[in-house]
Amino acid sequence: MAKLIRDFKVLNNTKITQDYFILELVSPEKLQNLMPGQFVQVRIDGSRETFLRRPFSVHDLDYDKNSIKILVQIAGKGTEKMSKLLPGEILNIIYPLGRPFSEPNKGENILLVGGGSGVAPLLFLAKHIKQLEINPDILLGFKSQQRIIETEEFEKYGRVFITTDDGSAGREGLVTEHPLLLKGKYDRIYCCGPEAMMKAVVSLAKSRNIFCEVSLEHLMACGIGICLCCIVKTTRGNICTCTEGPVINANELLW
Amino acid sequence: MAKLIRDFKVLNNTKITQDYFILELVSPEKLQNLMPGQFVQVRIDGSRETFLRRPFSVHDLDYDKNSIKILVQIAGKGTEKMSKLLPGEILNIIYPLGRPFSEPNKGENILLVGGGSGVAPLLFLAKHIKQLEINPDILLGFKSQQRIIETEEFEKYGRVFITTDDGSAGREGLVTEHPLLLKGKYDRIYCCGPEAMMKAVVSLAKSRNIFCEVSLEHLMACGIGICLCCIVKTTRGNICTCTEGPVINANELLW
Amino acid sequence: MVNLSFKIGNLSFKNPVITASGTCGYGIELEDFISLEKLGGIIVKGMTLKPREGNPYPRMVETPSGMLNSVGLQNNGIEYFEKHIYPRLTGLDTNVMINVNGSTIEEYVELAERISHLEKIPAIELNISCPNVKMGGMAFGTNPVTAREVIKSVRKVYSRILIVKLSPNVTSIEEFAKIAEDEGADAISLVNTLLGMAIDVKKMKPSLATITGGLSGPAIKPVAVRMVWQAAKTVKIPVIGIGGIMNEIDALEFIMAGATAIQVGTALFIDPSVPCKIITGIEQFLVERGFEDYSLLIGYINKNF
Amino acid sequence: MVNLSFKIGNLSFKNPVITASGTCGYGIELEDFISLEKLGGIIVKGMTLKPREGNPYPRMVETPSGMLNSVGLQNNGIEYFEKHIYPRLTGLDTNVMINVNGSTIEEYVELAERISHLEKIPAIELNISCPNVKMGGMAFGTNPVTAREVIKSVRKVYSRILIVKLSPNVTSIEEFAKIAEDEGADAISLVNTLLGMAIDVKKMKPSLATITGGLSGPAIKPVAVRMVWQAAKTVKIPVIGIGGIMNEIDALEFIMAGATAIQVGTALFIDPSVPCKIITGIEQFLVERGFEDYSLLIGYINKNF
Ligand SMILES: Cc1cc2nc3c(=O)[nH]c(=O)nc-3n(C[C@H](O)[C@H](O)[C@H](O)COP(=O)(O)OP(=O)(O)OC[C@H]3O[C@@H](n4cnc5c(N)ncnc54)[C@H](O)[C@@H]3O)c2cc1C
Ligand SMILES: Cc1cc2nc3c(=O)[nH]c(=O)nc-3n(C[C@H](O)[C@H](O)[C@H](O)COP(=O)(O)OP(=O)(O)OC[C@H]3O[C@@H](n4cnc5c(N)ncnc54)[C@H](O)[C@@H]3O)c2cc1C
Ligand SMILES: Cc1cc2nc3c(=O)[nH]c(=O)nc-3n(C[C@H](O)[C@H](O)[C@H](O)COP(=O)(O)O)c2cc1C
Ligand SMILES: Cc1cc2nc3c(=O)[nH]c(=O)nc-3n(C[C@H](O)[C@H](O)[C@H](O)COP(=O)(O)O)c2cc1C
Ligand code: FES
Ligand code: FES
Repeated sequence: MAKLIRDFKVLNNTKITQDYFILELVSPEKLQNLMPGQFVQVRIDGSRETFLRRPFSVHDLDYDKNSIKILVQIAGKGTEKMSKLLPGEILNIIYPLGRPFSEPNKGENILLVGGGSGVAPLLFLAKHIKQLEINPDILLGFKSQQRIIETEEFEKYGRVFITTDDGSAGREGLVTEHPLLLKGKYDRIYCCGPEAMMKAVVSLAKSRNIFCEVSLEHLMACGIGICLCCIVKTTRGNICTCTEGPVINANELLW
Repeated sequence: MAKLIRDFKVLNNTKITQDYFILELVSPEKLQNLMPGQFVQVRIDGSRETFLRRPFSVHDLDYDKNSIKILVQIAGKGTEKMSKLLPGEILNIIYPLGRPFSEPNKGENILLVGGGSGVAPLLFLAKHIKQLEINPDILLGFKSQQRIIETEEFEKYGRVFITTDDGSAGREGLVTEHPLLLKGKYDRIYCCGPEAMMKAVVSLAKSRNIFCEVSLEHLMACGIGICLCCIVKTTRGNICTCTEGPVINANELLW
Repeated sequence: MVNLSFKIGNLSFKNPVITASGTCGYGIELEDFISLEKLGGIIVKGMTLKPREGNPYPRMVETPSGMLNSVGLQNNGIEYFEKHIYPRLTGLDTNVMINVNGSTIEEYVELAERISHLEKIPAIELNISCPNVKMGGMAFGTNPVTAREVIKSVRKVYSRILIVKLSPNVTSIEEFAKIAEDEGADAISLVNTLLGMAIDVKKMKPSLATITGGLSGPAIKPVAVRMVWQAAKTVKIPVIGIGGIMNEIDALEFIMAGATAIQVGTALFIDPSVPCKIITGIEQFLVERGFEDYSLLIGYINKNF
Repeated sequence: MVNLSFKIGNLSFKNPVITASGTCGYGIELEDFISLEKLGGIIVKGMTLKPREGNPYPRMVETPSGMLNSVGLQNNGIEYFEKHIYPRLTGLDTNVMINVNGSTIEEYVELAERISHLEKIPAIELNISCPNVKMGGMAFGTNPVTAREVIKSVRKVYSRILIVKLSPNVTSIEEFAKIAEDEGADAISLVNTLLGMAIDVKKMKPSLATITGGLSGPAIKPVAVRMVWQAAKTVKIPVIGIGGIMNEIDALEFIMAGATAIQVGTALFIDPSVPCKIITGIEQFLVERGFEDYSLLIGYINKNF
């Protein structure tokens, strides 16, 4: 799929918690095909603190409206600015980028595991899996009840299980302590979240011999394979997470 | 007068021509006293192209509303951004800065000469002079009829004479070819505009032995006398136009 | 139509806009965004004899109007290039050049020699200025003795167009420009990145795994323009200007300072289509100002002040 | 309460935040915005024996995340300072220091000697790094022989605190740091501005009357942090970090790299009250992270990696 640079228009900017918002962005033309796990590179103009583009996973999309949604956590200067975008404003985007999650086979048991802004790519993935007539289990970890995001959306596509660090909602503890992960019978686990969480999930999956893919959020300068800054060490050597990821098979990682 | 750094609020942003707009800015507290010829240093946040503040003359003010007006010509990146400011937005300002025009004496004949964005400080000056019960003559030069700005405002305070380069309004030619300047009997001339124009006015005033002050628009980094970048060579040596100007007596200039 | 073409030695370039090494991959990666044949040239990523893994992650951090990188010449080596990449580039109607690196003089020489057999590679850029490798690179390029030695040795085995890429991390850029000219370089290109560093204060540790890295982007432009100006006044061979070029105005700044051509680096990360915009922009400027040949602008400020 | 005080030799500073020479006038100009006594110190603008007119206008141009200046040490000379400024500063409870400049070694020495008689000036900063003067300045500071000579000569006549301000326009900052230490400097400060240049493309001429100027501001921070890190690993005397510090995070970056104190320069043009914000910000960081003394952070990344 050819990569495009396009001026998308902000359709709406929805605050969901103190830290998170969702931008719906409309393509100036027919939206290119996008797969779950792929991302876009957003240009945040005009600041010395946001010189480079910023990568965001596709959270959802609508081919009829030619729009994509990105779920953004306010992490610094760039995301702070994006949080203030108004409907009608322009956001320049390069897309589609990266390799998507691999397709599950019909009839497989699927578990999605997410935490923090890592839930972003999983909604699109859950929706996609549902279209394959699979009801995935979705395990989401948050700090506390106030930090819970998007679970209602996820419920459309599968059974949702929650953990919170403080037990204020769902099960107390980390996702990696959840029985689903420890004992659940799954053919595939797809995971995105903080690196520590992904490492724990990968090690569990490996030990239980379950196919597992994680989506890495490595620092990126270009997003299109020309800077070699976003590498991760794998069994195949250093690979660029922007072109050969962000989705990587657990068995390839040297974690 | 102590210099202050304050967050002013945009009250309104009025486009007057393709290139010019007027910002009315409200002080968060009682507005400090300001005199005609003084200026403010505006901080345009968040861009690598607009790292330093930008200086603008006070165009008008209202002590009741605690507001000032600046008349801005779109000259580059910073002014371009300022042109997009919306009511309610914040603009950080350092003020009051610089030395004002000297006070005329009662009963004197006064001529104001302006061109381009140089008309900005002259409106406040005209208003001030009118309060001294003097009706100044006001000679304003523009490129063409379409470029004429603010003359109706000026008419409140004195007799307005216009020149345009192409003769599409007022008298054809440069202000420095106008009979008012060549033959008019004045005790004082106050001038602000493009450097070439000011040089011509200064040389006329000197040859006719008329008291004359010009307001210089030199490049400034700080605006408060700490960088020594804004100098002009005078009979007193190099002086900072931000602290000992921007208004300079014609006799001091080595033009 | 205005003329944008120029020559280094006997090698013609259709215009003065070249993509910089390490910022355009093998060129192929840009094909979605621009037609490579529109470019004056492409300098593919820093190459070594043997494959190199480069430095550990993290390798980049954003800085005010710029970025630091510590990629460290990750590449698959010359053999991989010959087999898999070269065949895809040979049909291109533009100058594909290779950025040549080594840890020892022998490695530089061996690689240059080998490349001299690749018919469709008309030029190499000798990188004696990489700040991200322990051996070779900047260590060669900031010492006049070793700089001279490596250029001399490569010149002996490489008879096509030799461009020497200089490091800005030196007291006198003139000295190194002169050495390159003396040793028979056909052109010099500058600047490579400035050695810099950043600390993640919140995490209280260096932002890069290697602690220091190379600074690129608009932040370094004033230093790069100055060095190009100094170098161009010192040598008679063409100077290729590099450093923070984001648009045609920046490109023209280098040209007016004395650059015969320019390279676009970090800007590609933000807008991979920018080289074509720069070409069009230069063209427009020439038309507006009534210049028929961009070469009239080379070193313009020296001629007129 | 956390401790922010430190010493250079026997001279105490209440905190590590100092205003940089040439960017804070005589200090007095900042009084509307901050109480000078809150500062660790003030380094008044570059001084010479005789009054200097400096360079012609234009003297500055904005660049990406920075600016170029070519002020060229405009100042009224030591006599004016003694008569008109010194009396206004003597009552201040902070360290007022003078940035010392000369076109010849004799001038440096004579000025330093004369300042040694000003009781309330406890330290001088020897500027061998000004890029904007034809004689002296950077010419001294980028040549190891003359650098050594001028420091040695001044040290002989000046027994109070001697800070040597280094130029970043050198191949090896370590070399110059070592020279300063060897010749008895009590501290070094770095960096002065990077030599840079800009062209006004629309006007097709140099932006500065002197063509080249000194680059300052956030753009140079990564280079400055790297040099401070290198210098601090090389010498035992305190290092004062300078270059693009806009806020407390930037200040802490220098401190973690090895700076004992920092100077705020160009940031003052944008926010003259920023030094006090930096002091408060450092304090808050220490409290949040549970450090009782900021000196625990000096060179933190070296201790922990
Ligand atoms: C493939 C990919 C997909 C991503 N998807 C999402 C998503 O859907 N939603 C979301 O909220 N976040 C996502 N991220 C992370 C997001 O890109 C960063 O949070 C964002 O770039 C921070 O920008 P900032 O200017 O606000 O932060 P900065 O002020 O630049 O830095 C704040 C923090 O963010 C980290 N960061 C900065 N730049 C990047 C970068 N280019 N890549 C990764 N981390 C960075 C920094 O290390 C720092 O810790 C994704 C990252 C990648 C690589
Ligand atoms: C005391 C003083 C009062 C002024 N009053 C007014 C006013 O009332 N209305 C008005 O429209 N303009 C005024 N100016 C000029 C105004 O400051 C500049 O037009 C403005 O700074 C340009 O900013 P920019 O970012 O849009 O332009 P840039 O993109 O930075 O540059 C565009 C052009 O503006 C010039 N310029 C840039 N910065 C400055 C600066 N700091 N000072 C002067 N010129 C600069 C540049 O040389 C260039 O030619 C005044 C200038 C001074 C010194
Ligand atoms: C990520 C990255 C990798 C680079 N790799 C190389 C390289 O392999 N060889 C080389 O000579 N220069 C390399 N450079 C330097 C660039 O070619 C260029 O000289 C420098 O970045 C300055 O130009 P810019 O500011 O336009 O990027 C690299 C720069 C970056 C940012
Ligand atoms: C306008 C200006 C004038 C300066 N004058 C001097 C000077 O007289 N002596 C000196 O040692 N450094 C001088 N400097 C350098 C600063 O003290 C400082 O080293 C440099 O600007 C880098 O710090 P910054 O990025 O915080 O400004 C000057 C800098 C500027 C911007
Ligand atoms: S981000 Fe540049 S190669 Fe991946
Ligand atoms: S603008 Fe800095 S001294 Fe006038």
